Amino acid sequence: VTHEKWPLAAEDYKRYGRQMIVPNIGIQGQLRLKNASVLIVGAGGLGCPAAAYIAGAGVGTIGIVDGDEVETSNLHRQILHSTSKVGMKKVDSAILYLKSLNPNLKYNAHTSHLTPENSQGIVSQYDLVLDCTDHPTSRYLISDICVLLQKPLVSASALRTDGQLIVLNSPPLLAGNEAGGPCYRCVFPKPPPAESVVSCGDGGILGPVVGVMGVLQALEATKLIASGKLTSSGSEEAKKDASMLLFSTNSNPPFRSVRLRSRRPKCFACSAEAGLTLEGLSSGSLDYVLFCGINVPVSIL
Amino acid sequence: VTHEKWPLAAEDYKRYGRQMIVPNIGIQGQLRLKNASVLIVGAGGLGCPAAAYIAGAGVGTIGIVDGDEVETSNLHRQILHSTSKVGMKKVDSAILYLKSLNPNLKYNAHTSHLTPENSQGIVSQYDLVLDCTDHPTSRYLISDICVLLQKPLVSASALRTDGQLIVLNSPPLLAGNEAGGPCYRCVFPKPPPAESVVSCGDGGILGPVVGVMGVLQALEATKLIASGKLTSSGSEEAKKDASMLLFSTNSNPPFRSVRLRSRRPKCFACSAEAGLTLEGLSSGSLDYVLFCGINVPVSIL
Amino acid sequence: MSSAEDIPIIVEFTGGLEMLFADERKHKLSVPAKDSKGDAVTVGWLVEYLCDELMRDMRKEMFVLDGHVRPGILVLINDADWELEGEATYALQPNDNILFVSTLHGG
Amino acid sequence: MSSAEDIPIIVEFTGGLEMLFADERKHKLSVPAKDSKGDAVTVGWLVEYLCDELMRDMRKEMFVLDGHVRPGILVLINDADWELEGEATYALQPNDNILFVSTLHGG
Ligand SMILES: [Zn+2]
Ligand SMILES: [Zn+2]
Repeated sequence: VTHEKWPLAAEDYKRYGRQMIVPNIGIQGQLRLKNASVLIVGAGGLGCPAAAYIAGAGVGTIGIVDGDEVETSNLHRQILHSTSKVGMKKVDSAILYLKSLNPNLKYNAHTSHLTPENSQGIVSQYDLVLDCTDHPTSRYLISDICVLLQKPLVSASALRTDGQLIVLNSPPLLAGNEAGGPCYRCVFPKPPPAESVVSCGDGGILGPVVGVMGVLQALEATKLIASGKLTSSGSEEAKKDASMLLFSTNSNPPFRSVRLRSRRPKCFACSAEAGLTLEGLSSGSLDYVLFCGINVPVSIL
Repeated sequence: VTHEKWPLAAEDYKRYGRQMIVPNIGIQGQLRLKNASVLIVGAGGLGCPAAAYIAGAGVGTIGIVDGDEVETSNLHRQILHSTSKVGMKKVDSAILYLKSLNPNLKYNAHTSHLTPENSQGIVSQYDLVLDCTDHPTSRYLISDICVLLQKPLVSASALRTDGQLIVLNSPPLLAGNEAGGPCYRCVFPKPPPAESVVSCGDGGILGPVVGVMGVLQALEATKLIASGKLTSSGSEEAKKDASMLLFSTNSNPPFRSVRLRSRRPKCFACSAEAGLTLEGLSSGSLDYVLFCGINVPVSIL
Repeated sequence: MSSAEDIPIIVEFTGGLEMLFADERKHKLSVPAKDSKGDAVTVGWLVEYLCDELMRDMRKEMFVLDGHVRPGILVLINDADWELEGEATYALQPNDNILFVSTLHGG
Repeated sequence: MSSAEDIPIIVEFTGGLEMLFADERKHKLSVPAKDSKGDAVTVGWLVEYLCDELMRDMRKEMFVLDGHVRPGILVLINDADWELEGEATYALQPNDNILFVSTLHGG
């Protein structure tokens, strides 16, 4: 909380005025957004819309991690990139767009993929992480480092006509504290068989389907930050079960919220019996590729 | 249906490949998208994301109608514009962005607001209309012209933390045919009292809330076009009740689908007893401003 | 069972209408099964009841106008437009969900 | 009522799992109230039943591995994680909704 009379710049009142008058945001919420830092892992179909709305909302520091380059086949759904940027690093392309939308924020480019070795150095710089990646290996890695560094995690995924969204490790309490939110391993203790894993490249994806999920990630991030629930001290509410939002374009109703378990008593990452350590993770003793099996989809599921 | 061996350009297979392999799209769906034309009325918080994903998906002709200019207070949610475009016509700004995302489409700029006088000339050029506007007067006008010209209408709205989405006049059968989808007047025969109408400017809006609704409009449009249901002949399925999607960020569950009525037997626009005609509408004998009352919000609802 | 029995229902407000009801979106209510004349209570009865008993806001006209739910408010009975269910004459059943939605116009 | 009575349930598949079940997302089923031993049927029983009776696809291992629902599939009983409800031992009730969701990884 700042005690200045005009804690925001004059332009900020104009730029963010329409969201500051929304109940639950206000000046307090806008200041929290300004002082917050968000890491977006993946600048693809989820990361593009998520980044646009997070920058629009005025989150002070935005980091983006991705090692890939823009391809023509991305453009139907990865709307921050453009035809003239094919071949450019996705992170650089995305930041060019974001700067033109909102030049008043700090943007950090992380132009290689997240790995067990670099994840601590990168994730420790941020308050909140968005998992916008597209493989189980990265999903377990991101969840693990978020548990170790006590960062809440907004995770989404999409394939074909379906999408899923879940807020993990929120509140981000120390491993062993049962009042913390469940992690990815609590919900999915074992990885799926490698032959059941299909990427958007192989299975296809409708642009607006992954787009909706990415925008919803931005919304969850905005709500967590503006309400002061980023840290454990900010989340004083009664413990709620985690929930997952399911979206199926062709189902009726298309959206469905389901209730998930809380932290798993024997979770490898977040329980009192956790075998996960920063040292183990960064030394590479956790082989996420081996854990998840080989990555050669031989099946359509 | 085309009978050429390679009905799409070589680049199209690359650009749209990820959506063409989605079940229900395929080459057939992609060709329908290519041959379709969509009119987006309003280049604001709904129209921006809707236009991005519709252009990404490869809809052959995209028209945008808006008389406004970009303001700094738009940028937190109107993500196609950018800081350097403040003062530019929103339509021109949006089309600049869309051309850089997908240069292979035809874009039409309609740089004044839709009026009873110009609506027939504009709407008649398109197959499908998206209502991305922000006032009851335009919502009744757009619905009326869509009924008269037999165009399906994907209508969305948002305010503060809530959003609503409804597909109207689908299938777009002639007035009096009860198998047609309901129009806006079937659902809302009387306009709300003027003092109950609040704009996003006055009531505030979270960017990702209106963003989600706009992306969902693009999804409904893509589905309608790709499935061949744009015209009455394409919609041979059993008549279903219309439904409305409600979104409330702070409700649990946040999304809810509700079942609406079918065409209203005495609807002023779409029933056998309709008093609405193209001549009446374009001559200005329907005063939408008078119908909806004065536009001076004196209340917060 | 006696005619004085109450029936539990859920009443919800969204689209901004919740502001008229102490900013609460979801209200678990218990209403009498019969009205003062001994007839089963209807949604029409409920609207009056909400206006008189639940609403503290003075702007009644933002909810009811000329004796009817004001234009621009959709009433949903168990997620279906009340016009599909008999409108105001629908007799309340135990555990019914009655949702009032104010139409939004922003974009 | 006789122990041979059937109970109606709804079984749904999403996230791509529907492809294993004739591309149908929603199945209205009628299952026996008791298994061959006379015990109330459970979700565990249902999984086997679906594999044997409903699934025409040969890739059983995409649904069941080593006698359990394969990793990467969430089972929801009336929209709650089955781990909150006793997992495979949960006894089916009339009108239960059992949802199988394959986790997605794309982005
Ligand atoms: Zn855990
Ligand atoms: Zn009508």
